[in-house]
Amino acid sequence: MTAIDVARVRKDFPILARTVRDEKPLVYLDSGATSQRPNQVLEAEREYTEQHNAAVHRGAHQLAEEATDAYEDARANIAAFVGAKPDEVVYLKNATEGINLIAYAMGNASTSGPEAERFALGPGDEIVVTEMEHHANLVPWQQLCQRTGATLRWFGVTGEGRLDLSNIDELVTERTKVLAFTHQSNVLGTVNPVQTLVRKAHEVGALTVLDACQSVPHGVHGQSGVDFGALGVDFAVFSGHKMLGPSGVGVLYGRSELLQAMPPFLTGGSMIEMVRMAGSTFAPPPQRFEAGSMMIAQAVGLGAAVDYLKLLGMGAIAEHERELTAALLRGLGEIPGVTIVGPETTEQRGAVVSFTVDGVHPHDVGQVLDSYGVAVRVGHHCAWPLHQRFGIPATVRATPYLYNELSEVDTLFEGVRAAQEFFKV
Amino acid sequence: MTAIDVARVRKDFPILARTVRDEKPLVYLDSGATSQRPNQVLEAEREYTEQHNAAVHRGAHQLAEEATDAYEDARANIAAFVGAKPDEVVYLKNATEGINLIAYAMGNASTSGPEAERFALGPGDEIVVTEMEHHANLVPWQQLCQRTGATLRWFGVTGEGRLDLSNIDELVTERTKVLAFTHQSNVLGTVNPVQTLVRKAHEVGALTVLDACQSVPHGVHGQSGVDFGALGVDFAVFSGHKMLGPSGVGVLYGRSELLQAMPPFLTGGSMIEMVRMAGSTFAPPPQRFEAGSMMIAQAVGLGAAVDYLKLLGMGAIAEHERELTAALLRGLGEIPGVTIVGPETTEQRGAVVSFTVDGVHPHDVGQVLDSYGVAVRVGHHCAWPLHQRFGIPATVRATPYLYNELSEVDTLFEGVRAAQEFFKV
Amino acid sequence: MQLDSMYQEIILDHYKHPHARGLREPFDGESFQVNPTCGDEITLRVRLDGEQVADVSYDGQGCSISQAAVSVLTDLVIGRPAKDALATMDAFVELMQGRGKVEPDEDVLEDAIAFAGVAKYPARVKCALLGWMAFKDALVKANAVDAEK
Amino acid sequence: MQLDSMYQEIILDHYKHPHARGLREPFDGESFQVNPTCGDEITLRVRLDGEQVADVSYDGQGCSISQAAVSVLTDLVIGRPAKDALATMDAFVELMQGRGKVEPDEDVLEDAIAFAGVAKYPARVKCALLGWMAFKDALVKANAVDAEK
Ligand SMILES: Cc1ncc(COP(=O)(O)O)c(C=O)c1O
Ligand SMILES: Cc1ncc(COP(=O)(O)O)c(C=O)c1O
Repeated sequence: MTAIDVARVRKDFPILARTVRDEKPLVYLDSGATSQRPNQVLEAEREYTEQHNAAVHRGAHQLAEEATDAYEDARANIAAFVGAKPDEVVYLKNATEGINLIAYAMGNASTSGPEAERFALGPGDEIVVTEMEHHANLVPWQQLCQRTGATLRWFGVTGEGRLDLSNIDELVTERTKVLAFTHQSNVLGTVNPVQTLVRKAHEVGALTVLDACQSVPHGVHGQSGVDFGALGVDFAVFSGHKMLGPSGVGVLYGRSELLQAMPPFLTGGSMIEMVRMAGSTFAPPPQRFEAGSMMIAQAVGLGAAVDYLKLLGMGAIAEHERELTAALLRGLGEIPGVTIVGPETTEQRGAVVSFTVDGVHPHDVGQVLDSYGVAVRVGHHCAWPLHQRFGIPATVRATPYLYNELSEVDTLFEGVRAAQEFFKV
Repeated sequence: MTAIDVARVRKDFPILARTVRDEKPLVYLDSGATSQRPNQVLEAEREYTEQHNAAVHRGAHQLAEEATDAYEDARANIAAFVGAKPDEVVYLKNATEGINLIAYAMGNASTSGPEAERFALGPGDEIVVTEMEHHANLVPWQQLCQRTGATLRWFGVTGEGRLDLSNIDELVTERTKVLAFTHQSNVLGTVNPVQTLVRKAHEVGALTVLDACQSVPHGVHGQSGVDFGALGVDFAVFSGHKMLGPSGVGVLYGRSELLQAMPPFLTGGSMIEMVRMAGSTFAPPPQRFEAGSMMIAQAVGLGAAVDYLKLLGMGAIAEHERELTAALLRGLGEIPGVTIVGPETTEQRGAVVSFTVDGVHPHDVGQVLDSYGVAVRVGHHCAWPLHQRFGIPATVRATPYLYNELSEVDTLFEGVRAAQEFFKV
Repeated sequence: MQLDSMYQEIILDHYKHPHARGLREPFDGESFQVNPTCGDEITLRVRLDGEQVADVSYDGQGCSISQAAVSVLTDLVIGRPAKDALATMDAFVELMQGRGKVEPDEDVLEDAIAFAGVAKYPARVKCALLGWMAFKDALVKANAVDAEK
Repeated sequence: MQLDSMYQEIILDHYKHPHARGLREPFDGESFQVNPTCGDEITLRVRLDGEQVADVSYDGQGCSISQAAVSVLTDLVIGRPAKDALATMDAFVELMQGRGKVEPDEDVLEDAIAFAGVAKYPARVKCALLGWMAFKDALVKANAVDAEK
């Protein structure tokens, strides 16, 4: 049996007691888009706001001290959770901002003095991504290429939904400045071979950027949680709202030595060392990358989310998700006309199951599921090129999480069958 | 008497019932840094999170619909509050991001095709700011100049703390591409002559950027609230956390026609029109400027904050603040050795009162005040060049808001006198 | 059951048996539209005969709502003056954005009144409007109407 | 009263009557440090005599804590081997970052134990350390110690 007491866990999430559409119990299978938040997270935010709220790193009064402590304690907690040092963790509004931060900082490097030059790029330089990236880890690099004249290249995806590494030696070369890839695909569920890619990147002196949005919240089966230090990546990003935390907070991880040398991105208050009308100098990281008043309550909430995840245990969460994934793959596989897009076993694969139903458009499947109380996502899930690779405009995506019961996936199956009946296929 | 029932208002703010340092009642006079939040805002966030939380503009299920409605209804509400149309309002993490957005989008304009060219700038072009700007409205422009070769120029400040407009015709010329200035100084309290500056900018074809962080939350005395449409500015920014809203949410206002033409800044999910590996096109505003999962709960909270402000009435708030400011100016003026930095009357001036105490460093004044339960800010308040202009490293700053009692400023005076005694000056 | 209020028989009929489908030549204006959230797309062509919409032809992929809507569109506009077609579009847009609170006028909208139920599902409104957006844009490209109107 | 725990008499004495203040020549290393939150700044010079810190001279502006701390610093390091001075600095940094929970060693820190109360106010810790940061940096510039140490 699963190591998680799901019935008890569900009591912590008020929204899961809700009904939708004609009093149907909510079956929330859209945690890959955004997770729900437990009372513990809401309480931490509220307690902060009602008792300690103040500007951080600025005031000398008691509230300011308390607020600063809450903000920095959360940082230390989050950092430890992902195998990082506190000053390697930068708060962001979301993971998307983190990729943009790296891309813009690299763009700024060419006008930021000699120390920053190692980040600069221009014509002849290459950035390598993959065909399975979320738009967040693709469009910022396209734009950086457009601004600098560098060239974008990418790994293809196999029919099974794995990264096609066959041409890795042609793709990742001395010209490669950045290798950016997702830890786990938000459509296929595929877990990518981080070690292989990091080794290759470091061979050619390229920086690695890991999109950890779909791995940090879930852990990776067989490992307990994601450890950036151990993975050896240079940068990584993830979002709080996908891991039980509040909306409006994300994290950039960067190896100390790199953050030290990297020019700033957003500029303004709190990230400076000295400001004169004629020019400014900047604070050390992580402050250098945190311009303006930050999402303090949300950072505190994310710290509480990390506590919650740690209490359940990332190993137990990954195992629970593996069971749910296995049930999804099995159950959907048994419905004639359903095609799973992505690996069909739980091997190196997380709890993201996308599929199509012959003769019924994903939007219509989603609508029928909605009428059964089942919340899934339909569309290209911000991975449009990947869908093009498979020659389809859209998929239906079920993404269970630690609070989902095995019985809930049965409701999904029921809904899919009902859609087939309704549309007479 | 004041039009605000302060005793009743205070009941809505749990933190104001707190004590600090040896059971002293909290006297919170640091709202210029960040305001406190009423229960109504906390409740709105909580209700959203416990009942409707989902990804917006993406899902087809009921929660996603409800979340999208909550998010967009808040936008419409906030827009109306500042005299804007909903699609002229872009959500941000803070005001600082908003200035950076404009600066980076202008930087991107030179590689974004013909429609964007009007925003592009380079050597020979000029950006004009003022010496009283917050770092948020200064450093991003310094950096844009560094990246593009444009030149930064600035208005000086008079001894009384007003903008020195004597050389406006030399400063704002055909070379000026942007005129960026604060509506109300966060140190001096000075309210700047928006009309004069906007007229001049438009004469020469420059874009105007208004830093409204210290005006939108308070209104401007004699006017009811801030109306960007009526002011005729091209862009404006403000932050939720300074106007009773949650941390982690801010707003960029941009005239429709400009946002339509402006290239994107942050890129990723939800801001695209079409994505291919080879390149992408972008959604219309405001979506074009909202990349990734946004701070939904905080946007909803900000909507509730706007409701709260509207209920009290911006006219009443401005009048209450004027009384508090008058009391501060009078009371501090009566203490020998205290020098007010900024205008000494409430004429064209808001509720920000900064001062120095002869012989006692602002940090030490702040510490003594803290021991009286009085929370003020000490330092340069992210307006370092302004402090240099006055030849001082730092000031003590008291910033009352709608929940402050007149009696609270007396505690401040008591604390200032105690500091003088303690340091024997 | 709620589903039936969205998926009226008329909609399912048009979806299964779309009218006027396929891209035809000659044409005066063509538009390609895409729904950025779900990837649905449509290419739609308009052929004019003076003020009249002589033909509307289209191809694309999409859900039942978007496919049925464009099929109904062809019924409503082919053989009608462009000006009238746009007036019909206005009525349809009003219905779709009405959150289920706008009473449709069957004289104007004919089969399209079946979409009244869709208006209650904001996420699907874009689907129903995709073809109409393409139609209007194609008219603009054919110089039959002003972009601003 | 709480204030007294931060502002010990010793601190106020050093603040009112700072030791070794002023910038003197010659010197082997100079450092300029600034506290970005409050704008306080210090310029500090070190003159060496072999391994010994022969003189420390300084100028700047700052609050009572930062001014008193650098005054105490000069008492603690002038005439001592640079190595010992840095060991004293380590003890002082440990005390200041200890949140009031580190027991100061009077034999090492002498007058500087008066700052134990400041350690309870995290916002003021930077003030107390500003002079020491400048001292260490000046030693580095004078090539007396490694930057990494
Ligand atoms: C005048 C002014 N501009 C800009 C800002 C920056 O706002 P934020 O820190 O919320 O980005 C502030 C507040 O810190 C301010 O007072
Ligand atoms: C793999 C992946 N990368 C990036 C993102 C973007 O995260 P956010 O929208 O929180 O910035 C997401 C989620 O939307 C994702 O699943």
